[in-house]
Amino acid sequence: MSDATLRPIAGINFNSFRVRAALILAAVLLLGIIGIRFDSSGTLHKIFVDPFDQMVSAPDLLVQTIWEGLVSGVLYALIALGFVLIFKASGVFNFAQGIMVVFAALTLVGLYEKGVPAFLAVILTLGVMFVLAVAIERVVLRPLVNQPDIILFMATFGITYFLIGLGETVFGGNPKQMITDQLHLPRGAIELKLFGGFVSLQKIDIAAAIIASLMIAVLAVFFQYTRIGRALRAVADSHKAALSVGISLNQIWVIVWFTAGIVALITGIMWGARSDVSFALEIVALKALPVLILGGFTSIPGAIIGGLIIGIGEKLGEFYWGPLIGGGIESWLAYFIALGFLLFRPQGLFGDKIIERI
Amino acid sequence: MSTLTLDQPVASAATETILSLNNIEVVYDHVILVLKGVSLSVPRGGIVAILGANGAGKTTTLKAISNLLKAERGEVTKGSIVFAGERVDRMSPNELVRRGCIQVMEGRHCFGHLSIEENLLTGAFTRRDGNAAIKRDLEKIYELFPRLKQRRNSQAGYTSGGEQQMCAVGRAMMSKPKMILLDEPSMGLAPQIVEEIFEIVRRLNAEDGVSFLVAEQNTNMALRYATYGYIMETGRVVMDGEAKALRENEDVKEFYLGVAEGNKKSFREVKSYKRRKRWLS
Amino acid sequence: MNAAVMNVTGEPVREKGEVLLSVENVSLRFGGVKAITDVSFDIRKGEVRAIIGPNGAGKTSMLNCINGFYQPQEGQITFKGERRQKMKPHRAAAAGIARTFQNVALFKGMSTLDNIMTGRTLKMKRSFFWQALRHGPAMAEEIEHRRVVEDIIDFLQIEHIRKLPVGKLPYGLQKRVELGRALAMEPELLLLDEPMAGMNLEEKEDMCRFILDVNQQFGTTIALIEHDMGVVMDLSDRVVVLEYGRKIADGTPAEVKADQAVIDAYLGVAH
Amino acid sequence: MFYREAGQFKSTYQADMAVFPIKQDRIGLAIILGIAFIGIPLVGGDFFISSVMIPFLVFSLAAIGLNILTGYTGLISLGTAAFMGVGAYACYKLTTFFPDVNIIVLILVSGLFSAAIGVLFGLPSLRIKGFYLAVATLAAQFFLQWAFVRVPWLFNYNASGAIEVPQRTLFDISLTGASATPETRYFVCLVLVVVLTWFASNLVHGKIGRSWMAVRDMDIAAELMGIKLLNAKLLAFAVSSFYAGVAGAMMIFLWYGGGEANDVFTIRLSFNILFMVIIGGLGSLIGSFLGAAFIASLPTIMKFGLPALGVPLSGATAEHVTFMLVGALIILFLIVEPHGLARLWQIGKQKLRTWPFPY
Amino acid sequence: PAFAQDSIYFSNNAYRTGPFAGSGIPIGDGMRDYIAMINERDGGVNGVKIVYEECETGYDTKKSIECYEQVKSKTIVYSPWSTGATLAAIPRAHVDKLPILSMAYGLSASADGTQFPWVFIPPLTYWDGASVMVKHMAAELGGMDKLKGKKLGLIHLDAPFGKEPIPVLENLAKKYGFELKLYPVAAADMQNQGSLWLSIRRDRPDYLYNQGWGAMNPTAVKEAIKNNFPINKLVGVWWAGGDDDARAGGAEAKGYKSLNFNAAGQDFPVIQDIIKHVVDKGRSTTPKEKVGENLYNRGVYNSMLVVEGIRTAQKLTGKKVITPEDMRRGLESLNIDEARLKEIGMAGFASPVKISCTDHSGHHKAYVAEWDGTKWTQKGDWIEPMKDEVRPLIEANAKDYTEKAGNWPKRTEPCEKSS
Ligand SMILES: Nc1ncnc2c1ncn2[C@@H]1O[C@H](COP(=O)(O)OP(=O)(O)OP(=O)(O)O)[C@@H](O)[C@H]1O
Ligand SMILES: Nc1ncnc2c1ncn2[C@@H]1O[C@H](COP(=O)(O)OP(=O)(O)OP(=O)(O)O)[C@@H](O)[C@H]1O
Ligand SMILES: [Mg+2]
Ligand SMILES: [Mg+2]
Repeated sequence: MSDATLRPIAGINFNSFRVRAALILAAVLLLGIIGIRFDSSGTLHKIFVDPFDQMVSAPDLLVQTIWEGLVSGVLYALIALGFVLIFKASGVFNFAQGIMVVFAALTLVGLYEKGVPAFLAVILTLGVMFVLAVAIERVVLRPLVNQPDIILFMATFGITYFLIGLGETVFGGNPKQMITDQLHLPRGAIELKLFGGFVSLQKIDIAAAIIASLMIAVLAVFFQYTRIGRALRAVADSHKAALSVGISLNQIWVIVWFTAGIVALITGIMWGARSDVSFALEIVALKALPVLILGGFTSIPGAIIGGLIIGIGEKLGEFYWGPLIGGGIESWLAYFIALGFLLFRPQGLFGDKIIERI
Repeated sequence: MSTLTLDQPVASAATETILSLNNIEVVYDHVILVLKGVSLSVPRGGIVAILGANGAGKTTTLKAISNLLKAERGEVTKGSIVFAGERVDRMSPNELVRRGCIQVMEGRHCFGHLSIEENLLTGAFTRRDGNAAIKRDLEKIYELFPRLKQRRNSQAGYTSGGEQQMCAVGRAMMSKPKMILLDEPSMGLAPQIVEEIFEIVRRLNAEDGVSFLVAEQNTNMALRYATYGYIMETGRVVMDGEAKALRENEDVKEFYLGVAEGNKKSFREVKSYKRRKRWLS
Repeated sequence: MNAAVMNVTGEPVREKGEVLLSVENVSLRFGGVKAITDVSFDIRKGEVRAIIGPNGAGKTSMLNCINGFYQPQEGQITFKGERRQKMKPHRAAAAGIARTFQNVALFKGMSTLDNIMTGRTLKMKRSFFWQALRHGPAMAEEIEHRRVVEDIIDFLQIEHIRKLPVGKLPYGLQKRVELGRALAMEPELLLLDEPMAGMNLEEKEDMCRFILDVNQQFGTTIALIEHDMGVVMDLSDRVVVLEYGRKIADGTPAEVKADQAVIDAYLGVAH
Repeated sequence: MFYREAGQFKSTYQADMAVFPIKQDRIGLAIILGIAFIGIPLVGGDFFISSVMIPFLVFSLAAIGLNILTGYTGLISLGTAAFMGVGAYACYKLTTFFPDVNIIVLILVSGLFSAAIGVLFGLPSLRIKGFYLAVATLAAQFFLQWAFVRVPWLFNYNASGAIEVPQRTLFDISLTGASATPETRYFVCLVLVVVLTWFASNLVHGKIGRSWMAVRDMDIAAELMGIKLLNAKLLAFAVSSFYAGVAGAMMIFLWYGGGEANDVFTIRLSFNILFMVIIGGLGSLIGSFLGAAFIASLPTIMKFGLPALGVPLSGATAEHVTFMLVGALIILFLIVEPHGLARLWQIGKQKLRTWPFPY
Repeated sequence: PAFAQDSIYFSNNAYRTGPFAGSGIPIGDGMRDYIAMINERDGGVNGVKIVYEECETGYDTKKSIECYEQVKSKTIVYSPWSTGATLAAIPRAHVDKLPILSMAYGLSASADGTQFPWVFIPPLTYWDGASVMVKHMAAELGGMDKLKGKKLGLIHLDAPFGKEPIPVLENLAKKYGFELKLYPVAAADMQNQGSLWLSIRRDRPDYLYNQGWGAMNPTAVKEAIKNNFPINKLVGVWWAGGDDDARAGGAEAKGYKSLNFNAAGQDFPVIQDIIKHVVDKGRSTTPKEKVGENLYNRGVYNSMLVVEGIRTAQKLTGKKVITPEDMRRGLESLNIDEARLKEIGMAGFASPVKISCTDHSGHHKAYVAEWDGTKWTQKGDWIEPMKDEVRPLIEANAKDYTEKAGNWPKRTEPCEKSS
């Protein structure tokens, strides 16, 4: 083990992890560039030159890739937002968020299929989500107050299983179509002729981006500046202390889980409009994890920025570099991107600093 | 320290009690019996101290009152708790706070990620008397604890132990309670702050009529400010009496006040550190 | 500098050895908060050195600097003649610095015995292989260290809680277990952060006795933070007083007690 | 009444440090081992052994592995399945490279490969903590799962992408391959699990286990005690992944008997093993077994047991109901005892000890 | 339940739950309803009732292994219904001597009856499918020689199932001079194919072959539309031909194609019989209007193979209640010609099927189905797979498989004289 300390030169502290990492990165880049000079068609060329060539030569594709990344980023962010809400307000890492998205969407579509008019179905679904929030608070959270995070995390797995079983029993397992038109959500695409190619922007995606941004702004303000918002953050810090100052955990939890339910429904509608509604979506929810982690568990703006970084990063990575190693790297790239950021900021980009005091 | 509480006429037995515990039993984890029939009462406007060694069950008693036990897998299996004329042992903690009984927990428990000011404001969560009043009380707290004012925007998690303790006490005061359960308020505080905190206790008691139940190790302080005291040992109350009487009691003097045979002894001179006399066991 | 001064009571100052640890011009900042500003003092072999000061004065931070948990921006700390600005905590432990914590930092899920046994970690050398077998040399080693630990348990009189998980012990006992854990490291310098907070008189007396015994029997040097003036005055050989991160006094208990700056900043009234 | 340690005095530290210091516990253990080695092969049918017992053993081992990491060291991992996969693929490659080496040896050696990969993905754990660390393990999960499909070398360029389990014998008895009887495969699993559990128990009860738990409970204090965090964490990753790897190899070679291996080591499986550890009890080896029994066997037993008992549930409904029930039971158990089945077991013993008095 | 001596037990792995339930449900219903119809209309096969049970797998390999262990001593044939389940069952079945019927899925190499006497993969394998796709492409382009210089993209699930066609397509690409581009879709990204389709936009392939399953298919159809890929150049394998798959694309999905080996629709006597005897009596879980959808009919087709296998076995052995061994013999001698198809009400529903002792698939014809906006229709003729390309590959692979398995049981079962 070398504990030798390096003397600072010109005010740069070489012992800092960040500085070291930055130096290593710089060295790798430098080596890469030198390498390219000596092999103009080899691997290095493919890694460091080709993709950029492509970007320049087909800018419409670049724009489209970025747009795709942006949209999936927004959708990841929406799922992550549900996580953040609950985490921020109860310290519970709610694994069931992904399933709540599916469940909400299924309920909506299921009700519609049973003949309920679309907008009434939305209201009824909200009702269901409220009942769900109350039930979760009653049955799961209340008895588990003040338990370690991991236990609550685990309990949300229980919720996940239960909801999958319930959802499939009630609505059946086959995928359903989202009732996009009935909800007057825009369909179709705007096609922009650009750089000799085209960029197609789905209207539903644009709507998703707008709705997501609005929702995120509202929630961020709510948390930071209101009495309830402050109480929510207090609960996340310590159940025990929150109880002791008279914050009603029960009420708070119903509020947050219901809010998360609303977010889930909106997310479900947006995702459902892109693909269809089935429990296969559950897997996509896992993509929200790196977003969440990258943004910092407790930060609402973090969710959106994390979403964008991951969304755009993974699309660019997959599109331009993926083919070099056989493609399909999208399935893990997001996690590596998040990991890379975390090495520099262990609490995520916007997360509360991890308090280490003794 | 000229006017001590005990010099004032002690509230007569006729004054109504604000809090009473009748023969309560507490079990943790379904198997660990910790309180074995504790009864005590606090008169309205009184300051009552619970004294006792480590592990005697002081904290448990306070938590039983404030209903925080459930969060630790403990439960009151026997007896009743009456606060302001109402049975409260089945109530949720926040209802109790609403009714005016709040606890300052042992070991601070500030909200680490919230700033000091936000911490104080969460204390006012149950209040409904408007922002102006809350603002006023906030200023009052700052006046009582100037140190907190300096650190008002720091995250509580990063403040020093003593600052956190002040924050916890201040936070409880923000709820405008009728009764405060104080668990070891002096722990980790510098001497003059301890003095100040007890002064504040007295002020609140005298000016606003707040009742106090204080669990305290600093017997000296506690008995100086309290009107009445209970001594607990291994889950039972073994002795109680007017604070003044306790102060005079020879056993209490020796084991809790450290004034054997009339004068204070040096810590260096304590030779035997074997367990000495116990009321029970 | 005060080594030769006579105590006010007339009792001669116990002669202490050479400087074990010296802190020179240490400053520590957290963003805008100046926790420590340009503090220097030293600790001599075998003495009980108290650090006192109002809340938030930087006492705990000072200990954190000494054992490497905080890295001061300026200044040097010399321990046993080895000078360094930065040190990793586990290196400090290996060099012979042990400590207890203001907010008890025990390993909550482990029993008292296991907690104290962790103090022996550095001294246990058997390889992974033997550990996996837990027979032969590994067992012998385990037993050897268990003996030492049992002695400590006896010494601190915590036999009855030997097998209990520490998380649910009353606060006072936790502090004692923590002391045991630090002692198990057989440190040369023991840092105690408010070891007597939350104890009643009787327990304080016990704790004082333990500290004095450790100091006298094993010759362990002790740095002590404590708010109970009685304890500080009776136990310590020399006292440093901090306020707002600065040193405002340094001397024998009697000198410090009489110091007007100290009275103003900390004691409030002369005790 | 019958369960008392009264009168059982330990005269040596060695006796006091035994894992089962109480006589009744030792007798209980002997009985359980007796049932496992003799009773079950005699009484259990093929279906019971191959679809209940073998999976139970495999999952128990994986759960022990994860428990070492999560329960003892406090590092959450969502990548157990991937590390199991490393073990399985490593074992497959080893059988092709060393066809003559005994399969049991190869299964154990493949754990080492898994350990190495585990260490690699454990590196970030020094800087990243808590749920944040989950992302590192998720990276492992998805990356490795990708590699299992994309690196054809791993499955010997088979067109089907599947692992085929060759037949391997010991003393002319087939241990693997389709002709190995469920009983033999069960015995091999049982022996491996018993031995490895014994090792794990030794580790967690000694110095290494203590430093893991110290890191878990209060890493800062642990560091100040002289424990090197990185070493302790990486060791935990290594040991944990070793167990996972062996479990993975066992899973494919002794239970599945080959097939499409990459859809086995999915995130679902990782989660399931995490369930086992938490339901069973974090930081408890016995808990790992109880958790595995609960999570792995309950659905199977419900699915095939209920119809046998005459509860008329058709396939799909039974599946849905199983899902709901498992979910509900997870929550119920957590509420009854957040510290898992192992603690429930302990409290039961405690009550037995003080019986007939309630406290 | 106890089985009467005069019934035959058949257990089918179903997946009415899990991420693939959308496809599993119509298939399961088709299978169940056909058997129910046979029992109802004919009183069973030659008077022997078939006891049909489902074992739910949720498309999960672990559960399907459990199912195998559970039913292996009871069922006359194992119907795995997933490639993973098939692969896991193959070695066991050769020890337990239980025939496996993996209809147009599973291990392509298992078409070699000399190495895999217990596995049946009629009417054709994925490799045949891929060759049909190439022929279809050539036909549209105007001849095999026109393939040169063209680009064929393969979108596939990134799992053994999805990768199956790759070796054959690679061979054919070499032979006919077209370029093969691979577009793998990770199981986790089935509904998230954005960047994949961008690559497709970049590469501009002339045709796309979609070896997809489950939620991957509707997403692919939608993405194709979104990215202006000509939808009539997108051809799915037969498992990508669900009605819901195509419906997801809305009106613009018109022209989407899929290979097929069974007809869709209700205009067949067999389907009418099912409606009459099962659906109308309220014994089906499929609503009447969904009867006849493509995947439903495929379930019917699979059950038909089982029933015809039983019938053949009864004929061969003269027994009424048959054993798995008899079933293997029956399947090995299976010969459903046009006349027989007509008899069972399936004229035009499928092409004739003949299985032999060595050829356990038959490499039968498939056709290209086209989505007309509301239903699947047949487009063009039935196409013969390139058996001479596929067969050598199968035999080589089969050998390879059994060699690697070490100690693979040599085929001892005699071939029927009739076949
Ligand atoms: N959550 C718990 N589970 C089990 N036992 C507990 C729990 N909390 C406290 N105890 C036990 O209850 C007894 C009384 O503890 P309590 O904290 O009430 O004592 P205390 O008088 O406040 O002591 P201290 O002065 O140290 O704060 C102790 O023996 C303790 O071990
Ligand atoms: N990690 C940290 N980040 C930010 N500020 C800190 C940190 N650690 C300490 N401080 C600040 O430094 C100052 C000194 O803190 P320290 O804990 O050393 O005080 P102390 O003298 O031990 O007080 P007490 O007697 O109350 O324990 C405090 O104002 C505290 O808020
Ligand atoms: Mg207490
Ligand atoms: Mg301090």
